[in-house]
Amino acid sequence: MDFELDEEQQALREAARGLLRKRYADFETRRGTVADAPGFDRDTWSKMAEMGLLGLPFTEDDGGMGAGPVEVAVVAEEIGRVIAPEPFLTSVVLTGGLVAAVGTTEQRAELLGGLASGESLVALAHAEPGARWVSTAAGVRAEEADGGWRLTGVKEPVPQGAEADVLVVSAALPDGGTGLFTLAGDDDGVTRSGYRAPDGSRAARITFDGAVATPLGEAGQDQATAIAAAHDGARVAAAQQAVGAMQVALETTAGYLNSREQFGVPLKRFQALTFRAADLYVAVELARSLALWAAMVQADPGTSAEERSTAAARAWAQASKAGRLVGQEAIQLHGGIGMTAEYSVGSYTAHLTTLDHLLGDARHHLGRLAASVGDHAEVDPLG
Amino acid sequence: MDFELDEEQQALREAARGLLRKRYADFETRRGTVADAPGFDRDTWSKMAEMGLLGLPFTEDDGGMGAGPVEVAVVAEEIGRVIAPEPFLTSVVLTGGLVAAVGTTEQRAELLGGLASGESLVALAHAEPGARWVSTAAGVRAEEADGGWRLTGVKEPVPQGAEADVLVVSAALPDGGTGLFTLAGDDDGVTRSGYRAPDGSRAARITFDGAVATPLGEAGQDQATAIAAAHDGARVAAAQQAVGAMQVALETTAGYLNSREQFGVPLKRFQALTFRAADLYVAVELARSLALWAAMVQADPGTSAEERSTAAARAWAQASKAGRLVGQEAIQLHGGIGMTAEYSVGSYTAHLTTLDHLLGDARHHLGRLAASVGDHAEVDPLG
Amino acid sequence: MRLQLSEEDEAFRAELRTFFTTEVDEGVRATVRDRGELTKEQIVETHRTLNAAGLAVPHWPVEWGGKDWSPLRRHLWHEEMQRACVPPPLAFNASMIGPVIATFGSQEQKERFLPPTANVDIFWSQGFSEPGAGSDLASLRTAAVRDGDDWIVNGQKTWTTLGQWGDWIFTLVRTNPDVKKQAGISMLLIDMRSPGVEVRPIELIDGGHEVNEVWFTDVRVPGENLVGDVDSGWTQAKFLLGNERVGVAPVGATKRVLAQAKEWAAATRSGDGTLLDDPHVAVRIAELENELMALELTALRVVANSADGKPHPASSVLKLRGTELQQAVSELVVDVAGPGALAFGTGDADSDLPVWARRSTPTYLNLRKASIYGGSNEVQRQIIAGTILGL
Amino acid sequence: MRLQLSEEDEAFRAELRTFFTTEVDEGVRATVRDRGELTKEQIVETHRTLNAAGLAVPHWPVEWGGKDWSPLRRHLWHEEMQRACVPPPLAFNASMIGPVIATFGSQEQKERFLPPTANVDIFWSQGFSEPGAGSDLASLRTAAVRDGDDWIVNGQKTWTTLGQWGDWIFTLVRTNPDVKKQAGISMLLIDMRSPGVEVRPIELIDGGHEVNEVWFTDVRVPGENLVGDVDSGWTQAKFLLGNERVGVAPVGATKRVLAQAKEWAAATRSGDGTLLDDPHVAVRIAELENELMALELTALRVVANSADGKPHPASSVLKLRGTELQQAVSELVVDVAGPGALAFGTGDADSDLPVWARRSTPTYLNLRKASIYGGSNEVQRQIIAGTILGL
Repeated sequence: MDFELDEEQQALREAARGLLRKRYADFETRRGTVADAPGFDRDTWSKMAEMGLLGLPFTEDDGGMGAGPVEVAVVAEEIGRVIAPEPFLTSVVLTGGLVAAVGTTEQRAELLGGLASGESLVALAHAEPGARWVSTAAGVRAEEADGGWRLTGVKEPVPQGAEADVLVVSAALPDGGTGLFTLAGDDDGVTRSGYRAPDGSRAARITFDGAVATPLGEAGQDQATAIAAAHDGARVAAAQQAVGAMQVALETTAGYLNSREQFGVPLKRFQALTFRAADLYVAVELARSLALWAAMVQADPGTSAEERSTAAARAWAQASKAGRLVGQEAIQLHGGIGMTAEYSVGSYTAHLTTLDHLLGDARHHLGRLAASVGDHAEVDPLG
Repeated sequence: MDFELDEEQQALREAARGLLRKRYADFETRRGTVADAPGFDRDTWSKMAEMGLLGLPFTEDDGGMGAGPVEVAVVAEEIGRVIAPEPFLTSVVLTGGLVAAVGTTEQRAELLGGLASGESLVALAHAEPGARWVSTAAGVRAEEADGGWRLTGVKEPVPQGAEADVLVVSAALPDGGTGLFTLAGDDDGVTRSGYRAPDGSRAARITFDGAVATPLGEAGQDQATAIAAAHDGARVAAAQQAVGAMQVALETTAGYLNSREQFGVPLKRFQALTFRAADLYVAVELARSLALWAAMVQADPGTSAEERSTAAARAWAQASKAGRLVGQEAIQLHGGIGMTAEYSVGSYTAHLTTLDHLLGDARHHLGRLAASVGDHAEVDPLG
Repeated sequence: MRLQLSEEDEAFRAELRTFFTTEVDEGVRATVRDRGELTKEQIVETHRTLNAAGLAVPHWPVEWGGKDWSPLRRHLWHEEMQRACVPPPLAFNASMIGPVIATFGSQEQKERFLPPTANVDIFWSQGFSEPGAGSDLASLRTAAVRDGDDWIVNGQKTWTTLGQWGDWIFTLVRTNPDVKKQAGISMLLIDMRSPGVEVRPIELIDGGHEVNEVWFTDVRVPGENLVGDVDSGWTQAKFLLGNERVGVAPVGATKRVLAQAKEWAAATRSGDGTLLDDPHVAVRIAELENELMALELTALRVVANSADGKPHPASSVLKLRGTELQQAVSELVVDVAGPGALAFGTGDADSDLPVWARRSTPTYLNLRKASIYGGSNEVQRQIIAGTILGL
Repeated sequence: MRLQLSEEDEAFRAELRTFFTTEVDEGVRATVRDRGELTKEQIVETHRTLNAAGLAVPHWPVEWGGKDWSPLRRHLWHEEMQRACVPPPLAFNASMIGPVIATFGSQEQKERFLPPTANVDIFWSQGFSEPGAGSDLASLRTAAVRDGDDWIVNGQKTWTTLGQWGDWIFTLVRTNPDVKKQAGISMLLIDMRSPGVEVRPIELIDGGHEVNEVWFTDVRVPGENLVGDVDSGWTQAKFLLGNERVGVAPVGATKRVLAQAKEWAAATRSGDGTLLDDPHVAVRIAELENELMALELTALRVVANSADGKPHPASSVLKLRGTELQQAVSELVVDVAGPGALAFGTGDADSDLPVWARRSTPTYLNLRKASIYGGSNEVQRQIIAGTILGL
């Protein structure tokens, strides 16, 4: 049992932190970046590609760096610290993770290669209006026609959907099950309507009107399990990203309490405020512990698919709950300034809120865990 | 809409307060009183009878005062303020209420007359090991034999069960349904084992071994609805009793913070403590509002049985939740002294905990309310 | 104690209910129902509809349009408005400066200002808060210096809600820097078209523009625009803020949103049924309903007992708990929206997600302000601990 | 980062698990499992069983019976004990005065006291807290005045846990009233059979007698019983209290009780199924399990990073959150017991309710102390805010 990063991982952290801090140390830069589509900085994205971050979890054969969930978590935490709007989580971890899991050799080389080099943005069009964090598709249907496949229906919200070069789309298969398909974002029969998500990142409604698409991996295969696993992988990274954001929101709040006065008294003399800051610290540390552990579970070749899935639910449930608390309290402890778009802390809250609803909130995942609570006596993190 | 007590009700409050304060103003008196069986003061019980409190809700024909739920609530609050151990809630409100609802004219005259005069203590033997606040009986069964009825099985915990002169017992009827029976506490076939409840009041296991009993009201009748209604009536009184206890626990806590020092600073300078006291005040006021309202609903002849039941669940759920918060925080805000039996506040916590599990906790009753949450749009206390 | 409304109050309520649901523009009410943003015109027109029926300023002196209602009737009026999705009369006019002028103003000021204030012929803004002062209002630094009969004002106000639409602004200014901070403050009414007044928008985290900074640079204000005596402004401010707290628990609106949330949950698939069938969602709603009912009854206790003019000690509970529940219900709505809560800034973009889901996150983020503005919940706890518990 | 234990640590854990579940008296373990009260004999005998196997004082210097384990191994030892329902070695001896004497005591004191302390041939009590001082330990007033080579002690201590069984008591006494309060304190070891020592029971709200007042009236204490230098007692106290916080999160025991609570819920009828089928109960348990796991992992992070002797900043979380969760689980158990929680003081009375249900309320009430004693949770928040967040 060891929670320390090795030297390579520490170097990765320093490199990612350096790149992201250089870009976003001035919060006004982030605010400007998310003001207009695509909601992130293409130059920073390219530099992330150069640093190998966009291919981090993929095999070298697929054009990646061959790193694992712990390295992904390291980068995610740095993303969270500056709430960088670059779509590392949704494009690289979630969509890339799914392609790596089910794509053919050629598809992996092409899609992951393009993603890793920063040349091609991929997005997963999976969520459907009215559906709640399920791993199946119903609103978009796939039909075989003329020896190929056509997709019809609506996906929404699709993170970075309007900007993506390549879409990975889940769709109900004619004989049941949920298949995965890929097509270009500007293909015929694809209509995209993009907008701003709460944290300034972008999402979209995408309408498919008989759009021609290529099966990802083996045609006709039910990929619901792979979709669920990819989301669980994203949850572990998201938990670490949330921890990074919470950590800085807490530091910002502590700094504010330390430097400001009210009624002629430094805010840090108001014990009712400092005790709440202490409770935030507790929440962040507990979330951090589960997030680190879940990354280790994902990285350990000896764990089962079910263990990895449960670990993801655990880590994300804790991060979701902590993120809500930290997001709400960080604003309240600041007062009015925390409500403004100009000051950073409210945007951290907005980002934590966005993550929460992207991947299912704490209540959703605790419900998942509750279903199996009778199957074990104690929970032992050491196995 | 009017929340004010009329002059008679105010006089009742003053009288009850005077009597109870005289007895229990010195907390050591209460501590001594609950140290041994029967856990309350027979002399105070007699004085309550003289004042008419023990017959308060019963008709004059039944030997009572003909008052209603609001008057009962007034007395219950005073009981709660000094956490008087006299079994007003369980004997008068709960057991007496049930007898008043289903007893024959003769039974009402006898049982309620004896209760009102203080000569005869009645107890309701309804709870059964393993059952959770249900209105039916299963563990004690009634059988007809020799033109009479015999009871067999175990009731536990029975409040004041070992001390009661008369027991009202619920039992499964041969043809289904739950009947009510009455017999003397020292009848043949009745074995009682009494002990102390958390607040110093008394409870008991009662074993019935073919004990001869008389049907309360019409023989063979399913009385589950009446049992539920009597418990709901007790919940409304208990809510007000809890409010009285919470109010004094809060005042005691505020007084402690006001008078003590730590690290050379008055405790009331620690904002983290005073803000928590403020939150307790909020909780108590909200619980008080619902408790008063529920008493009015019970007292209003225009309300339906279902409305009265829902009102009881609402009032008690709120009081239960508030009682837990106030009980826990009152000790914590005191520190070590709050843990001792010699100092009052911890006994208030013990009493609130006892009430909570006597009548079903907040979670139980919120579950009840949740089942019908889709049946209405808004909840309107004004009807 | 009596549960029911009197017959007269019952009839009063029914009359209001009819008025609000038939006489107020349906488009305005639909916007409120969908949690949309009202335009200036919608706010003004609704206010004028109410004023024409004598329902905009019932709590003012009868002489200036008031109704001399019992506190209970004022409560019913306020609740029924919220229930019917009617935006309440513009607070800056009806609840804030109007009563101040009616109480502290000169006869000239009353005649000049009260009728256009009642009818929003003047759209008032509030100029109290300043940057860095937070809840410590009295530390304000915007200064007014005498120049003949006039005052020259310099300084900066902030958190001026809807200041972009304001015609006039009522301000607290420092007229005497040499005395205890509360003692050197005056209240000035300033025409926002005066030279030297500049309104700058503040973008909030919900992406909206509802608050502003207001800058004063050598703004000349006639002496006749001072309300009450020089250096007596703190008295007017306390009066105004005291009024602000009455009816500050938005119980009616929160109840309405909670009822809507049930409809939305019932229309959302989850597992084999709807989200309303999910026991966790149902209990969460049941608990919120109970808390709201307890708060509403507490509000009724407060109004029932404030007939003699003294505020009931429990009134401080209303702002604190009212905003907590308002926020809790907004959080519930985001959770009901689920993934749909990501559709935040859809604006004119096409979306298949319902409007309420798209408005859920902006509303949730916007309502974080509820526990900060108008006396933060920390200030409310301080009041309860200090005034009621003696701590 | 590495998830698994090393093979050596895995073997170490397995060995301990076997020892605790086979070598410790089953009656003692059953009492702990049923949440009953241990007798003095049970505590002493278990401690001696552990000491005989070298498992009572592993964290002492090797010279005095210590094992030089890694922090991780000490953690595993502590968790496995709790998991197996083995009462840990008597804290007053093993965690408190033993390490103090080993660090600050003279060679004579070490030889005289450490072996009987390790084996509970001396049953130690703690004499730190005083009435009215609360968390402000340094304001203590019990005075020791020199009389030749001896000290004459007068004053009163309180909250002395298990003082009724104590042979000796380690005390903090004021030896210099004329300096800053922390600077005038010394640590004295006092034989409780000395004339003038009186132990008076304090009844707690759970009905039990586990704490005491200890009165000192002209108690004569030989000068050789002073630990360290005169007036250096605050140093020893801080050292002792710092040790107290290590391993203070009773994660293992709380996990065990939670696992038991599931069994009890599964054995309780509710509606058509058992209480464990109730979705609200299941989610509450799932949430507690997750919180406990997060805490356990945090404890592991702390031990993993304290190898160099420096305490990890997150260690202050352990006491705070550990006691909160301990209390939350005890509350869950009372709720599972439901009406059965009324059977409180059954003692020898007949009862058809299971023992765990009858013990549920006393345990719940007793554990209110967990967030008060040993550095209240308010003190812990103060430490986090001050030391970690710089507030």
